[in-house]
Parts: sequence; structure tokens; C-alpha cells
Amino acid sequence: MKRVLGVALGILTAIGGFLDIGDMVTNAVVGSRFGLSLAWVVVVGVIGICLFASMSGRVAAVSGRATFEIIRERLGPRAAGANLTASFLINLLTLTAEVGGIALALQLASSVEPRLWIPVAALALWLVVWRAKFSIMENVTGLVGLTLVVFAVAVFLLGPDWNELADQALSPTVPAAEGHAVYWYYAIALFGAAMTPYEVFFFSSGAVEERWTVKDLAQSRMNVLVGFPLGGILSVAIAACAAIVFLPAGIEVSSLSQIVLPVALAGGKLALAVVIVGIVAATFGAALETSLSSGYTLAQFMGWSWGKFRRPAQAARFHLTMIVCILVAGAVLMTSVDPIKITEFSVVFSAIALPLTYLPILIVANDPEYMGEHVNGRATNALALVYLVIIVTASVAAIPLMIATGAGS
Amino acid sequence: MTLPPDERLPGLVLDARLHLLDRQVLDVDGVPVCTVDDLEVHGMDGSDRPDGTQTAVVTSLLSGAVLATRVFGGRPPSSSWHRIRWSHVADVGTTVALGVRGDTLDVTWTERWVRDRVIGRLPGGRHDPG
Amino acid sequence: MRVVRALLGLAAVAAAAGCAVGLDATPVDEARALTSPLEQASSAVGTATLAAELLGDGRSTAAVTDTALLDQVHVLQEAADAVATFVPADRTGAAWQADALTTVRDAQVAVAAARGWANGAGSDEGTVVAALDASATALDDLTATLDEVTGE
Amino acid sequence: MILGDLLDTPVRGPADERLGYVVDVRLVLDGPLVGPLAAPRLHGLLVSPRTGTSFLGYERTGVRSPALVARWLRWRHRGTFLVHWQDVAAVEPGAVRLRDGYRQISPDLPGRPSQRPDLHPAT
Repeated sequence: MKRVLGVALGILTAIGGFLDIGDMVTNAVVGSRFGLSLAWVVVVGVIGICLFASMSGRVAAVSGRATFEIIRERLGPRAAGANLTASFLINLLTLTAEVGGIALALQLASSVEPRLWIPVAALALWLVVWRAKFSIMENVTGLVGLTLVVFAVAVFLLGPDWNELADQALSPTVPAAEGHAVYWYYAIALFGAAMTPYEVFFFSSGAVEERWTVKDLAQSRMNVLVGFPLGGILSVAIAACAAIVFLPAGIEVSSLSQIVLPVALAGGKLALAVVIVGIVAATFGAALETSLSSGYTLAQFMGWSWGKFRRPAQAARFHLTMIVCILVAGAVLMTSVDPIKITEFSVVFSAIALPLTYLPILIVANDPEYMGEHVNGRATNALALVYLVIIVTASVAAIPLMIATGAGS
Repeated sequence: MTLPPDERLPGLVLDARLHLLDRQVLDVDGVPVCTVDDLEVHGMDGSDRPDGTQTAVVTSLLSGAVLATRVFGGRPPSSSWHRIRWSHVADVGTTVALGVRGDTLDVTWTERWVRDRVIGRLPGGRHDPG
Repeated sequence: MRVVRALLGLAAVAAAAGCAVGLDATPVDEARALTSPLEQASSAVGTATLAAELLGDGRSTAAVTDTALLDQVHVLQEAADAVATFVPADRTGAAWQADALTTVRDAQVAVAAARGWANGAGSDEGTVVAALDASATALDDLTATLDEVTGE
Repeated sequence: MILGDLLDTPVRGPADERLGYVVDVRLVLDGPLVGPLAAPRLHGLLVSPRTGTSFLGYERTGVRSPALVARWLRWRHRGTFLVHWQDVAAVEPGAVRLRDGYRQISPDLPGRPSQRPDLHPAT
């Protein structure tokens, strides 16, 4: 049992990072418009986040230093400050979207207007951040979030034409109704949704919270190799559900309520209940990750005391940051903005800001002063350089594509 | 072109930017205090503007307002510097370790203010997470 | 550097947009401008039909179907706005616009009726689904007419 | 003086020629013993002929990986040298001036601190 719970950090990070509101919506939109012809991006994203998270987890375990301390130290205050500003805003945007996502998921369960759920969701979020132990938080949300496996089950129950799905996934072509620019815009959005920087901030800070050391390196690797591929498989399953049910009917996904319909079609009320529980857990997990990440990034940049393992009074500015962020997110949502729209922007901005977070980790993972004998091997570095090129390309291409396609419309 | 090597030096060598600036400062209990935002330098005679004619040493780590000027340029008035005297520094590794408790230092006043005025007053703020 | 590139991209797009406005709209452009909201409406009606049928088969809960229908009401509102704010260049365009407005409004009525049924207000599943189907057919027919013009 | 006054400042030779910019300041812990550690003495300035940021440290340490990043940063900072503090004639706002007959020295770190436990104070 301890072994099973040992990968909880990876599962929570992946469930909250991969299957947050942004990912669920982006994958379903992509599935309904492009079938599985963008599934390869999820594979690229999963390998990338595995590589990136395993480096930051290793740095955290060996040196005890979390990601943003390293970003500040290697990039200096100016570049790191720019990265902090971007990461913090993206994080706040994502937190807002997640709190909205919790409210939307609760609306599916209750048909009560999301605006009424927002204060409840925000308060619950703060209570967990304020009082719950880190290990309880990650185990509960991670395990409950696992119910999203029902998306994968639904794909089988829907009895799709497997040849056609395999064909879409393995020999991807741009569908006739869509332009190339839109295709690549969504490729970047999916990539950004898979490799959101907050996952890495959370994972590396979580490793420090759990006091991982060199002895836990194997566990860190397990966490990465179990959690993220699982998240990736479930993202593809969400896209597949949409591709099976919506693509032939010419239906375009624009809301969370549509995402659960294929599951209801496949498995009836029971499956529907399970998937709603899963979505609430996943969006709640992602909201926890993003609120903690907002505290982690700012506190680590400024050198403040941080961490849930301390009493709130022992990490006062860290907790104050999170309280302010949760309040801002709630206030923004009360203006009735659409969380789905917010999430679409936040995944693309994630892709833009990624290089500034990725490069320092790559460099420190090679620095023997931090890592001793645990520096990157040759194979890791070769792969890491390939990803450096991919990440920089995606970052540079994102804004022109966003403008040229009117954000994918 | 190969340059002549430096003589073997009799003490630990640190490059300021590489090894000190922007490093995390931890107090004697391992609690984060601040980051090293800048260093203050004095001549051996106490001069504030030393040059090569006399030995100059680092006297304090600085934190606080000097961060903003390192980001945006300019120079902060010395009244707004928060100093940690070098005599408090116990070790320099991947972090800078102090030999004193962070609470006794000026630089943590905002942390103490937020704790005493806000976080410590909220219910449960002074208890271990349950 | 990235900023420079983004600005160049922005300038290029702005120039392109400026040209597009300056040109006279052809019937093909007009038909295209109307197809997009019609497709949106058709997607909404499709979703509504699926949600209603799932409730009828006992595979979905009232809350989920209600939420799905509500979301589609919003989508239809967007489509209706897009059609209503369209400025036709000639009589053919005006006729297309009138047809499109009627069809989208019919779709709104059908989805609203479905939502009433989902919340237990009169009617029955057969009538509701039949109305949605009729609306879907009308939307498809009009889209097909416009597609002939655009040649897609 | 704070280090911020030195870092990124243009460096000029005795004949007012431009030599580059201060990218880092080398300190040696052999000053007066003021606490558990000796005070860091200003040993010299690292001068890079091009402006820019040298923080990644590749041009001074033995780290060679990841190869692409390391090679690019080394290339950007080619020609970086160390001058001793004794060779600094004046520190003015906006310029560091070197004295006549200053010497350019290899910028390599004489030994990484982690490899020189003999230099850590006994604790």
C-alpha cells in the first residue's frame, strides 16, 4: 500500500496537470474537430513533461532546491523576474479557470448556477490549503481523480471503428474543413496544456515538501513514469470520446457539459456519476496545484519561508499570497467570465513562457555542484536538447498563430 | 590566446554572481530568510568607495529594495537596504547558511508583520496542518 | 527578439485585415459569413438532441441534460447574434439572412422546449426530439444551399 | 559601494580604450576573520568583451554539458579575462578604469569549492 501511495504525488500532479479543466476542454475540442489527428502531440507532450519533471524532481531531491529558487539563481533577477511575472499571471489565470471548472462540474451534479458554487469552491480550496496535510491532500485528490479512467472505459464501450481511429492517430492529416494554421495552433495549445510550467513548480516543490532525498530518486522516477503517461492516456481517451461521438455528427465542443455526454452514452447514469466525481476531483486538484504554485513561485523567488509542512504562521507571506490569489480568482469569476475561454488562453501562454523555466532546470541538472554524481546522462541531455528546440519553436510560433487564427476559431 | 593562470589562492574562491547573488539564505534552523539581492563592500579603512589601492572586503549581504533597482536599474538610497552582516554567515554552499535565527534580523520584518497582523490571527494559523 | 517577431506578425495580420474590409463583399463571402453561425447552431441542436435522447433512455440525469441544454441555449444565442448583425450587400444576401434568422430562432424554440421537458414541464420526449430533428434538417438544408454558392 | 555598482559596468583601459564589461566579481575568503567565515576579499573583476549576462558560469567552470548550450555560451563569452583588484585605478559611476600595466589573467576558477573541502572552515 505504501508503494501505491508513494506515487501519489506523481498522480496528483498528472491528474491535476494533465486533466485540469484546460486539458479536458482542449482535448475534447480537438477530438471533435480533428479526430485523433493531433494525438501525436499528446505523446510529444508526455515525453517532454516526463523529462522536464524528472529533471526538476531530481534537482529537488538531490539539492533540496525547488524550481523557482534555481530559476532566480541562474537567470538573475531580471530574466527571472520576467519569468515570475509571466508564470504568476498564467498561474492565476489557470487558478481562475480551475475554480470556475469546479463550479461547472458541480453544476452538472446539481443544476445549480455556477456563480453560486464559486464562493463555496473558493472557500473549500482555501481550507484545504490552510489546514490539510500535504500527503492527505495529494492522496485523496489523486485517488479520487483516478475515477477519470472512466473516459478510457467509455471509449471501449462506445465500440468505435478502431481502424479508423488508428488511422487518424497514426497517419495524421489536417481535416478538409480546417486550415493548417488552426491545426498547428491547436498543436501548440495541446503541447502547452501538457507541459504547463505549474506542474513542474508543484512537482518540485512537492518533492521538497515531502523531503525527498537521493534515496527517493527511484520513487521520483516512478512518480513521473506512472503519473504523466496515465494523464496522457486519459487525455487521448477524452479526445477519442469526442472524436467518436461528436466528429461524425458535426458537433463542436464548447462547454464542459458536452464532454460528459459520450460517457453517459457509453455507460449510463453510473458512469456519468463517476465521471462527474472525477472532474470535480481533477479540477479541485488542479486548483490546489495552482494556488500552491502561486505561493511557491513568489516565495521561492523572494526567498521567503514557504511550504505546507510549516505552520501557516511560519510561512506567513506564502499563505497570504495564496489567500490573495484565491480571492482574486473568485472575484474575477463572479463577473461571469467564461472559465473555458480563460483556460484556452492560459494553455497557449503556458507554451510561450515555457523556455524560461525549462532552460535553468536543464543547466542545473548538469551542474555537479548541485547534483554531484546525479547529473544528466548523455541520453537525457540529447533528448533534452531536442526538446529545447521544440519548446523554443512552440514558444516563438504561438503568438503569430494565435493572431492569425483568431485563437483557433 | 591563452591567458596566464591565476596564482593558487589561500582561501575559498567565490564568484559573486555565480555563487552568492540570488542564492537562498537560510537561518540557523534551516528556515528561509531571504535571497542575496546584493553585497555591500568596504575598504579596509572603512571607506565607502574603495579602489584598487587598498584591500576591499564584503561586509554585508543586502536584501530588499536593492532587488527592485537590480531589475529596473538605478541605485537605492542606502537607508532602504536591509543588511545581514557577513559575521552572521556560517557557510556558503548551494545556499547561504546563517548562524543566527531569522526572526532576529531586520530583513524579516514583513514576514513578522504579516504573521502578527494577518496569518497568526486567522483560526488555525498557529497550528500544525492536521 | 520574440517581441519584434510578434509585432511583425501583428502588423502583417492588421494589414491583411485592412485589405479584407476594403474589398467589396461577393456573394461567396456573404454565404460564407452565414454558414459559420449556421454550423454553430447545427452543432448546438445536435448536442441538444443527444442530451435529450440520453435523458429519455435513462442514461443521463436531469441535471446534466439541463446543463447541457442551457449551454446550447447560449451557443444558439451567439449564432443568432452573428446572423442578426450581418449586413447583407444585396437582395439575395438579405433573403439568406432572413432565412437564417428564422431557422436559428426555430432552433432556439426547439432547445428551449427540450429544456422545459427535461425539467418536467409538459410535453413528451417524442415531440421534443421531433422538433429538434426538424430544426436540424432545416439548418442542414439552408447550409447546403449556401454551400452550393461557396462551392464547398 | 555595492556590487550592483560594479556589475555590468563598462571597463576602460589606461588609455581610455574599451575593454568590455564587468560580468562578475571574484571573491576570496581570506579577509579578516569576522565570524565563522573569513570576510570575502575582492580578488578581481571578470571582464567579458561583449555585454551580456554571464551568470550561467559556463565560461569559467569545467561543466561541458549539455553540449549545445555550453558551447554557445562559451562562444558568446570568448575572450573573458580576470583582472586583479589591485589593477583597478578607479571605480566611477558608469565606468571602471584599469591602471597602467594591468594584467589579463585566465578566468578559470582555480578549483570548484565542492572539490576543495580543505577550504571549508571546520565546523
